[in-house]
Amino acid sequence: MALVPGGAVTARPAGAAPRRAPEFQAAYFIPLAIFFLLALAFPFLPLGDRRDFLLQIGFFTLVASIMALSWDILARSGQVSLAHAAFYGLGAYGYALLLKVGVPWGLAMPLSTLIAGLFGLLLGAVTMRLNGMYFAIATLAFTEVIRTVIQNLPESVAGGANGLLVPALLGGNGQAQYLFALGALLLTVVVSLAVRLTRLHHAFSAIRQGEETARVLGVSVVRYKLIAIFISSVLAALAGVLYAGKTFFINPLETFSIANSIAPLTTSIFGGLYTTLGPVLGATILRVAEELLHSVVKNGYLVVYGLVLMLSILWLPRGITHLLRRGRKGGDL
Amino acid sequence: MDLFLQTLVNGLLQSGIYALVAAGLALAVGVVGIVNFAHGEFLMIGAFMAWAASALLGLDPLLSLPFVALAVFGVGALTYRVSIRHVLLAPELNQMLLTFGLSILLQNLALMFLGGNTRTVSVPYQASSLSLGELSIGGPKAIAFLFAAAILGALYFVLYRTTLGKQMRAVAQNRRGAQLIGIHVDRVYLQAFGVASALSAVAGVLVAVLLFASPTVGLVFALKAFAIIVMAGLGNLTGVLWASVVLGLSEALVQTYVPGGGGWSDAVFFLMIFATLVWRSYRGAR
Amino acid sequence: MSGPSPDVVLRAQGLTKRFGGLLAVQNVSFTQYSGEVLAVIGPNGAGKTTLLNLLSGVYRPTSGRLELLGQDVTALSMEGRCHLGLGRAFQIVRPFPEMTVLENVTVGALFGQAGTRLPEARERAYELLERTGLAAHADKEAHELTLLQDKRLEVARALATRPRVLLLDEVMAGLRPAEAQEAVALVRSVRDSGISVLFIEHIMPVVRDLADRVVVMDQGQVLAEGTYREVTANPQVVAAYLGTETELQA
Amino acid sequence: VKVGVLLPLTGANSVGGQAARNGYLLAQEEINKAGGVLGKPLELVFADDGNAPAKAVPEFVKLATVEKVDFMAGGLSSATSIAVSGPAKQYNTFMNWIGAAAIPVEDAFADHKYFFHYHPWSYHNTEAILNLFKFVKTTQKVNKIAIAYEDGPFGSAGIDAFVDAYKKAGFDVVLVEKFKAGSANFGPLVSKAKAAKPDMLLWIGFDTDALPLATEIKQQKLDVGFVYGAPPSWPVGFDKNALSAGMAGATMWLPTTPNKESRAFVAAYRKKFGNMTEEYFAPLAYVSLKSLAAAINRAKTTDKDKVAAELAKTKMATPFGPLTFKPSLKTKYQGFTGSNWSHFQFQGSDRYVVFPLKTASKKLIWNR
Amino acid sequence: MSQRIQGQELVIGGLAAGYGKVQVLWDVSLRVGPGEFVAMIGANGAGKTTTLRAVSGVVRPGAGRITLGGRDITRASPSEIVALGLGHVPEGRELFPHMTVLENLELGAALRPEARAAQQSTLEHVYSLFPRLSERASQLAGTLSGGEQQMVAVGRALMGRPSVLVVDEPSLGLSPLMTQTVFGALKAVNEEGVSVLLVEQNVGLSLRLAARAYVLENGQVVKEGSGAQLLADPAVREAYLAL
Ligand SMILES: Nc1ncnc2c1ncn2[C@@H]1O[C@H](COP(=O)(O)OP(=O)(O)OP(=O)(O)O)[C@@H](O)[C@H]1O
Ligand SMILES: Nc1ncnc2c1ncn2[C@@H]1O[C@H](COP(=O)(O)OP(=O)(O)OP(=O)(O)O)[C@@H](O)[C@H]1O
Ligand SMILES: CC(C)C[C@H](N)C(=O)O
Ligand SMILES: [Mg+2]
Ligand SMILES: [Mg+2]
Repeated sequence: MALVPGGAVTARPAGAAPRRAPEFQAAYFIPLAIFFLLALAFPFLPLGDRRDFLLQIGFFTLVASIMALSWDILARSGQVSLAHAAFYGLGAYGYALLLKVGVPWGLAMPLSTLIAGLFGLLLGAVTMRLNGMYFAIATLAFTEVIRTVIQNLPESVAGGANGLLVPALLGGNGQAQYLFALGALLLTVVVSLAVRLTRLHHAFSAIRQGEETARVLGVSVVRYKLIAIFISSVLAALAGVLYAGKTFFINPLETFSIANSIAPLTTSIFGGLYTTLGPVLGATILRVAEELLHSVVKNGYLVVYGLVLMLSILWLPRGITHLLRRGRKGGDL
Repeated sequence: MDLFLQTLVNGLLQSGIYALVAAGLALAVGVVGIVNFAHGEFLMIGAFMAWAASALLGLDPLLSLPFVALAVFGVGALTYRVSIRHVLLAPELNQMLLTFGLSILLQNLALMFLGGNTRTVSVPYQASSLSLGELSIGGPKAIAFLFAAAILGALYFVLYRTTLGKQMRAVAQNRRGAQLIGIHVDRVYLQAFGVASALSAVAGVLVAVLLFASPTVGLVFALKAFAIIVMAGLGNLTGVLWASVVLGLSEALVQTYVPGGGGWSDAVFFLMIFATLVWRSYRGAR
Repeated sequence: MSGPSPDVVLRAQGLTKRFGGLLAVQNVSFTQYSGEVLAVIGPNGAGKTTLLNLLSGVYRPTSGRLELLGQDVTALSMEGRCHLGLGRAFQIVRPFPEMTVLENVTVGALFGQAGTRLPEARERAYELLERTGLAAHADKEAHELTLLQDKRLEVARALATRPRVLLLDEVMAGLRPAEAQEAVALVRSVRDSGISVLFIEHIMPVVRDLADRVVVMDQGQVLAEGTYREVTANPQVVAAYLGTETELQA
Repeated sequence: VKVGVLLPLTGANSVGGQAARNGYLLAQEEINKAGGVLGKPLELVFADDGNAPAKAVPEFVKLATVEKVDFMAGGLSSATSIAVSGPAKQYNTFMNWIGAAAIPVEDAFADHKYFFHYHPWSYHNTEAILNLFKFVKTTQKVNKIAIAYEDGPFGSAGIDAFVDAYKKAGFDVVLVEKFKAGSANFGPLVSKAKAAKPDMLLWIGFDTDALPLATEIKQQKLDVGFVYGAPPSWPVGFDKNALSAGMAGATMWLPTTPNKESRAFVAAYRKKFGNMTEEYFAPLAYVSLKSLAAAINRAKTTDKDKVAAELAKTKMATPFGPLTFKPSLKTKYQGFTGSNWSHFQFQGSDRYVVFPLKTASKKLIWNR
Repeated sequence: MSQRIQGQELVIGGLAAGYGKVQVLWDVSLRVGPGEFVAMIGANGAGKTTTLRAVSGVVRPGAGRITLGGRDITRASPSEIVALGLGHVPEGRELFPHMTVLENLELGAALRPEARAAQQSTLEHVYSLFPRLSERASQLAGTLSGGEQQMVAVGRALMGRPSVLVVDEPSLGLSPLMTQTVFGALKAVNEEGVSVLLVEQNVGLSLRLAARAYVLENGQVVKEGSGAQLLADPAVREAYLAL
């Protein structure tokens, strides 16, 4: 074996054919493809009386999926964020304020997500050296500070505690809104897959599983952490924009609520961490479960919901998607 | 001058509540390493028990305190047995989801059976205070402060000076190592979690006296308590008191001296925490 | 790469590291030449690992200066040193536990040198697994490995970064003699490919077989320096480190 | 005939929401006993908005499109009310609304053809409270007032206009200060108030704030003639707590309200639920559904325009006094206004109406 | 360590064990007589560590029987087994990283009343074996050098005053001099009456030290004999001693 580690690649011995990269096994794409086909077909099904309502639920489910997936992308780099409510809120507020000063919505949308992205970069740069719980609490604090600032600015600036009215997205057409959100989720999924299939995946995973070791192996931790938080905050802001355009109305308490930070976290864990399918599936299942419970149990449905969360983590500690990937390792999408 | 001194007193008294709520959490999360999102709900249970004892049996909450603590120790132990135990080895995130589910469950159970109403306890000493000239030191809050200091001191003593406490720390730092030297790991976890729950109930009893009992009373403080123990540094018990005092004082100063300061108190609270964490991360750099 | 003396790959001048009241490394200077295999030995707690941490940038020195391949790297980050050509395997193994073995090594190949593409890196990682005898475990998740396999993984991953200088911290501890011999052969082949190796080891036969030169540390300082023969004959070294019954090590 | 009812049955404001629910149920029972509407039983479909806009919107849409309710009732917080203004316009929903006082809600529904608002708007509230304070000002010959309000939408909505009104009325507003609802941290606020030496203190917050604030006032011996609170509801059993003594507040109704309709309502409520509520949202809901049912019966159809026309003509005796609809500043159909508020004070271990004088059952106690 | 310790007998019969679905031990039988010094050697991954873990109760045996001083401990919990007199120097040290050296050592004695009674004298004994530890008594164990940590691991097990001591690769990461010290300490402990089961990759040294030894391969005992016999065995020399 006279391989020259620094030199050219020599021919590989017979019998050790390079195995296909796990990423490109079609099996991983199938569930995602099925999900999108079903989601796309959904508004065209004969939904009958419940159509508007179901489209609403569908819309918020898509928003929840985007949030969860965006959170997961950041989590892959080891940063457990509680700042997602802030990104979400910054997206929503940025959008509403830009519209208010007359920016057309097609421009306001990308602009507001970019603004949130800049905040994300700023936050990421400052919290670079924080890990685990310390990072989580720092990002929580960031959210609270941003919320309080918006709430206490003069009402003429950002509506103060009362909030802002937002013109309806796409003229309030439920089906168009749904499809638009589906497009946004598709974009998010594509970004997530791109992260998974490129060097970003290796960088993020290495940082998550051993930051110092990653550095010694040449991973530019600063750069990749910032990339992660930028991508994540932009996508979370996109979810916020959709939310604002759908509810007509945003206020600081609601939009920056800690619940908006915790939901993507629990959803991703429930669905399956560090995957693309997991957060999407998790959001879908949890939202649907919540609605069903709500209509079946009525009073106290949240008791059951809490129980479901507890049981899920006891029985499926690695999330729903783990059911789909029994026996496979490493190549999870 | 009077206003300034009173402001300092106000800040100190408020910090007592913070420290009290954070104490149990500091044990569970900081020392034993169980991330418990349902801490506030144990507090809520304690508050309701104190309220019930007072409203139904006419028992002074401070007298019911030992019973409430004991009962909630039981609730904590049971919770550990049926749920926490199974995620001890799992990543922290799994513990978060589990205890988050638990918190939703408990909160809504309370809502279902007790309703969303705010309930208050009446005790004769509720508005008692010590007056030093123009200064006034609120009685129940001072009691809470003393409790917090005493609990943290006792926790420190137990964890660093007694065998049981050392076992708790050992179990948290290396489970297998602890097993190998004969520590009954499961029992130690159960005791630690039970004690942490009981401490949250102690806080709950005092909160019922000071404020109110309601299904969401835990939310008010649990989040801040989490932030405090992290600011103190996980596992640092004396830091909990300091962090609480610093935060309580800064809130009070801002509320008093900044126009519209009441609206900014949360911002100050969390800004201090943010700055401390960030600053520490850079100072600690090698 | 054409510093003042191109033959020198590593030059430490007066490196010092203080932990509170403890001087773990104290005024250590040494030079490593290109293609050389340098051993660092010394009693437990002498400061060897700390020295390696200074070399790889895990710690900043309290004082002193470090040159890597002709460049002053005293203030350079870990990843910067890696990109310059410094590789390292840790004493206390640190695999990325949830990645497969192959992915672990791919990380090194991908980021060790700028501009490496993913398929290329994977390819290279696989070769290194074969070279280090881990190919059969390529798809295992790293936490499933035994301690020994973990150590191999450490080496494979460090090699994947295409280092010009490789730092190894007790990678042979715990090996059976036959396995240690394989490892020695591996290090030799690494050396033969033009990589300078600096290693820490307590297994004296390995030091004897591999080291061109030995630096002996004690209490944070350099106690002796020379060939294996020279240092093992040094009575100070015997007293501080080897003890009398060296033959027991056979 | 289906009526959708959107209320906060969980979360903040659920106290009022639950009370309103009972009010609706009671009204429904009575309506159906009396033959229902258009000869058929009236159906109610409840939905929980969780006091959150993001929950309220889908629930509203569900009621409107799935349940296909003919009329929408309920509403409590302003935030959720604004949020549902979007779908309400989209589906042109008939809104029989009992909640929301904030001005932005009025703006949001300004051009809605079928928006019937029973609850007074916040400027009505301002005017009502101001009247009491003017009365105190003249009787006690004091004019320094401190105002504290919670920093959320409830306390902050229209606070500037509120303060201005006091200034215009000749009050010396010595302190205007925000506080964080539920924080229980009133030490600094009271110290600050003490330094400002007001004669009266007015706070706008939630039930959770009542006791901590009262405690702090007592402890720091804040020397004010009386303290007035404007929370949406009061803590259970607060009247039995000695610290409540002297605190005043507003309500549209109390179980002790002496008029005939109120007594009848109390009797019916007690019979149906076995207990009594002090929340005015119970009779408010009751009244609103009764008036709606009557209007439908008069219109003899569920056609929105016709029902609206009939409802607009409502003249009905209620526990709050007579109900008629008049235009408000922006909307077309406003039910109750400032004159429907009365002010009570905790005295002994109960609360008694002290103002307006013609309905007062006790005299206002001035604590100086 | 003042008074003699009554070493106990450790017997393992037909032991099978593994991790999850992976079976590691198939049929391990061995015996350590009271006060005897027995070594176990074997390739990496042969199952030596797993065997010791089964003895401690950390790994649950699938089949077989383990007795300590005649009492069946096959299904006993680790804490019960420690109470019966077992001490374990684990592979990987398993220290409490955020506790001081002294706290680590003290905890070694904390769970056995008889050890707690003798804590001070045992501590002095450990310090005399490893003077470095007394210098570093208040340093956090996690910041110690690799070798120093190994000393703590050995010291902690000794603090429990075990009657049976199982030791997993104690020389790992130790300097030659320190290796001699540790082995000397094990010898001394054994001479005081403690039964010792030693797993060690430094086969020459351990076979010289042990009265008897077992060779483990692929989860099975394939050879046993006196230390001298095995040292002379060509197959053993070939596999474990060459270099
Ligand atoms: N972070 C730290 N804080 C305090 N002391 C430390 C720290 N790291 C190392 N030390 C001390 O510095 C000394 C040198 O440690 P180092 O790990 O470099 O030794 P070593 O030569 O590698 O020993 P070994 O051969 O046992 O691995 C030791 O006494 C150790 O306890
Ligand atoms: N925690 C674990 N989970 C799964 N497999 C394990 C675990 N620990 C060990 N194994 C497997 O069990 C087998 C035996 O391991 P063991 O550690 O008992 O061997 P050993 O003889 O002590 O080896 P070494 O000399 O390397 O310490 C190995 O193949 C290993 O991969
Ligand atoms: C009294 C209630 C109608 C007030 C309501 N919570 C609002 O926000 O306007
Ligand atoms: Mg070392
Ligand atoms: Mg082993």
